[in-house]
Amino acid sequence: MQDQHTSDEESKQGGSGGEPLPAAIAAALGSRITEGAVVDGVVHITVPATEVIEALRILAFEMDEPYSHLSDLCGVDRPDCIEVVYHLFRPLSNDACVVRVKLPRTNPHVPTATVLWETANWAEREAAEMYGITFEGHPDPRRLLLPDDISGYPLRKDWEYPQDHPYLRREPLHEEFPEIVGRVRAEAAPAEDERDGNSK
Amino acid sequence: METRSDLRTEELLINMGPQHPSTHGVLRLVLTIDGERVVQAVPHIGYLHSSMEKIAEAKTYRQYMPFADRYDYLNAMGNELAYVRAVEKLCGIEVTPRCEYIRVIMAEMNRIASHLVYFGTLGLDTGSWSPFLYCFREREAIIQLFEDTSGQRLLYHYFRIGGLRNDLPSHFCDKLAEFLDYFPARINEYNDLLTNNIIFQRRMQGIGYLSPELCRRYSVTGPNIRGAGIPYDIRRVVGYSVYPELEFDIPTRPEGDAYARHLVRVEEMRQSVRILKQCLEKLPEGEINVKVPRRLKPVVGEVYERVESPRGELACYLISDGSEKPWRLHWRAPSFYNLQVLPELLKGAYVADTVAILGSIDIVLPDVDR
Amino acid sequence: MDSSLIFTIGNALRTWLEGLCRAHGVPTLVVDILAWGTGAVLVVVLGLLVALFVIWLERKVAGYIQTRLGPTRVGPVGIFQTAMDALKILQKEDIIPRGADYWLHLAGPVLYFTALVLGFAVIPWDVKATLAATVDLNVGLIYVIGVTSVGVLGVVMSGWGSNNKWSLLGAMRAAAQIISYDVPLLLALICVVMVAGTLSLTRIVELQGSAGILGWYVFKPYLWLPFIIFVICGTAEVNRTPFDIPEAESELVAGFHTEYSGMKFALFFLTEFDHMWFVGLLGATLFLGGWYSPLGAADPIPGFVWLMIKSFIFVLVLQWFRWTLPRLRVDQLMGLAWKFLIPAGFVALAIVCVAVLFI
Amino acid sequence: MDAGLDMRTTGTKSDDSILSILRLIVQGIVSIAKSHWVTLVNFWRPTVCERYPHKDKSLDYKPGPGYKGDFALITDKEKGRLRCIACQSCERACPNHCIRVVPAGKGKDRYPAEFYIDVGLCMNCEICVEVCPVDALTMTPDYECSVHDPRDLIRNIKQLTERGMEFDEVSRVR
Repeated sequence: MQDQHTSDEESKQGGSGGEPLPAAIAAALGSRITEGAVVDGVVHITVPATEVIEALRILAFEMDEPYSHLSDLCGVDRPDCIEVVYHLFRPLSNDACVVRVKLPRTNPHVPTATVLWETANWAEREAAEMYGITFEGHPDPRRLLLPDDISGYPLRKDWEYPQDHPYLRREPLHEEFPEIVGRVRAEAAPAEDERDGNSK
Repeated sequence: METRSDLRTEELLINMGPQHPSTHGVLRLVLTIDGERVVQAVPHIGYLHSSMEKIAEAKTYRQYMPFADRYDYLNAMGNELAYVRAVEKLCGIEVTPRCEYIRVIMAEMNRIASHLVYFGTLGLDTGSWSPFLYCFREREAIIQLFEDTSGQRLLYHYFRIGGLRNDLPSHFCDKLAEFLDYFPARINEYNDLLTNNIIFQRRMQGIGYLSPELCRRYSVTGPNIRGAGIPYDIRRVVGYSVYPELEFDIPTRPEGDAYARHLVRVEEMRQSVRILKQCLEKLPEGEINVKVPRRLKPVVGEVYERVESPRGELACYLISDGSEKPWRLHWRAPSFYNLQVLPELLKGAYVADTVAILGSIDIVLPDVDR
Repeated sequence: MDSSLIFTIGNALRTWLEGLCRAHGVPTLVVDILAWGTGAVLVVVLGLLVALFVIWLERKVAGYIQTRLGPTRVGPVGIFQTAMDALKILQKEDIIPRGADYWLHLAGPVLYFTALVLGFAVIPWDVKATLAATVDLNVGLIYVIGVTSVGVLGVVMSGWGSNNKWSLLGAMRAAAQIISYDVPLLLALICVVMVAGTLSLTRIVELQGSAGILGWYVFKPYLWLPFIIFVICGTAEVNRTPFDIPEAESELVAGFHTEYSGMKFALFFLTEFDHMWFVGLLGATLFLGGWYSPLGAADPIPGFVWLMIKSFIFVLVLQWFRWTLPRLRVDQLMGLAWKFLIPAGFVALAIVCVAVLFI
Repeated sequence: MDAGLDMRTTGTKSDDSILSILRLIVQGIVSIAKSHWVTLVNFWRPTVCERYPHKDKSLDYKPGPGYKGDFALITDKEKGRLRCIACQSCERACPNHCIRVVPAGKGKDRYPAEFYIDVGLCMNCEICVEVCPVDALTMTPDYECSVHDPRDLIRNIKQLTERGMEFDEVSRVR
């Protein structure tokens, strides 16, 4: 449990969140790890964007007990950065290793993991359209889920709902509903004030 | 020979879906076919995208519960299980043993129901209509029990954080035991009808070969990977809830073809029956709910909670920033990753095999698109 | 020999008309044309009515096999459901896709329907079916095969003319399938011809029926194999599950009739079910003693009724196949025809040769 | 595993010996005959369908108590008024924002002047029923609530009260 907010990070790194990394991982990845801890038996490591493929390759293929199952890949919008999170597992076991890459909010770039797992193909396409992350070297960098003409990156916290987009417009009935209610509410204006007073 | 190579026949580009009877929803496959053979298949998804992950950011942990049902509608109880376990782990809530057992009963019943739908639709895909109706007849018994318990037939919202909506209705155990008694015989019957039928066998064998290496590269999970001979089952690997206390086998088949995956699912239904029987025996008495604060504010942190859905490894990645609403919720949807391997399986298959292979990897489109 | 009332009346009518013509110096050809025309219209109407009934039966059988109810609303046990459906479908807009070949698109269902209806001409409905609906051709069997095989041209035309890739695929499949399955079907029919020594369908029936039920060809052990081949190939000829790959709704949406609506679709639909009945009629004629009752000649029930009963046994069996079996794949379908049925046909031919020589 | 699963003798590789072909034919005939037996057995089994609006099989089917059907507001029969105190907990708790309560009166006499539930938007999660502090709102086993105009799906206080007259307590699973 680390790197929630910039302010928390330093305190977490000191070890309040967990135990130190297992020796095997520390030895294998060496200086590539910028942060690392074990929380509830789950290894959390953070690596720089340039090193991530090498780190994943070592974790997945070169260790004695490799973390070769890429369970999931997703983006996370942290307050200070965009993160790409790789959830690795040892095959047939519950040993997990969570690899993170922190990227700047403007123009985030990270090399693609499709060279190691084709799993990452769609997951990266999803992360790319949802967070605006560019996965360098991705074999098929098209949109995956969203319509082609949508603007912005929906899963970023600062994304604004495009009210005028034809797919996203609210149904007329649901527009009508607040209207009816608003009219009745205006008639019973005193009670409205009452409610406001109560809820505060 | 030279003239033969000079002869060029044109490949046909053909759109399968999104309106097609057997793409299991609104999947669109762009097939390049040479005669009846598929040269290349490109799946296009997103027609059912329902922004489940964005919705989570605007809802409290309790309010999001009913949404968890909704994206994999054939496995609503299993999704609730994943979500509720993730939230409880984040909040440090321990639920009562009776609650755990009831949850497992529900999840396993839903697994049977889901596999029955799979069985029936695979029958439809291969041109056999009757299994579909028979499977829905059996499923109806399960759905009726769900309705009596949770008040809904498909999207239950039965699990609550720290417990359940209500205890089991009084007739539940008897009805379930009755169902478990006759159901295995019905499975045999449907095997006679479809699984052991020589036409079905010859159609399913040797198509859609999924090797263990391919499974690793594409993170294929669930019955698909077990059909390739790898006993990867989160119920056993993680041993969540009360599964360690229950006896069951993980059925695997070495062949890796569509038929092997089919056999694994059929056997899984039997194993679920076994689990349910044990659960009914062991079901403890007592409370079902523990006390949970009205305003649920988990500590800052994150969990990645995996459960075994009928389609494979279902995980709920939940990040909390200490407020009432999740900071980020991500579903590791099994169908999403299982579908990705489809182009590999379709290479060189017949057009007729396309639907059979698609049926045999058992996807649910809302689960793919979320 | 029993002869049903209708035919007696028909004969009487015809005699009267002929007399009338002679009296007024009109050539009797007019009577012939009139009789043929009436008969042809009667057969087409009968075919359509039976098709409606077969569709209803199919839905009912499917319903009960699948523990459903089938149609229940219109009329007792839903018997008028298909009639209402037919009325409804006639009102539907006739949609011709953009880029479709208008004439091919139009001619496809018409040819498909016509080819089948022509086949009915030689079916012997009853003894002395002298209403000219039945032509006692001396090459009846050859005529049946030749005429009904033209139907596949209609399928190919509609598949090509629809400007739809699914339709095209379905049409190609249909062509390949029907050509393949005609071969073993012919082999099976040749066996019957060898035993009977004639190609006339009426004669084949007469040869079977005179000795009662045991004279039927289906009870002759050396004709069992041809009978099985006939049933399998007959199913394939009418494009029904397990051989319904030309339309294969889970693969090709609806195959060659994907782009059809309204009347044209109704033509396809009715023809398909009529075809099923036609196979039943042919099977009853060739193997089940045609219009003869199992008791032999001394039976008061009209032969026509017996023929209907026998043909509907075939229809029910085909429906039972459909609601039980999964569909074959294209290569398996071809494999079954060329690797199993055709060799089996030759084996059957050899057996029948020996049987005809020595028994 | 069971015997059914092991019936995989017909491999995908073609084996061209006469014996194996004969075995395949026999196996095929047996399996197809078995399939037909299953459909034949099911032909005689009782049908599961009901002619729904015609209630000729199960008269007036009512789902069990606790079914999440249409909504009702419970009237306190002793006091002769709605239990609802218009606290708007349900409005705040609803994930889909499909409830609107217009309160009237002050203090102890607070009552809902209007109570709208857009059933078309509702996803039957029952959170509103659970958060109600006075158990005033309930979901009933009423499932036949289709209308011709989607606007009619917005329930108002009159409809809700009327339906609630049948209920003394919140409908729960027993």
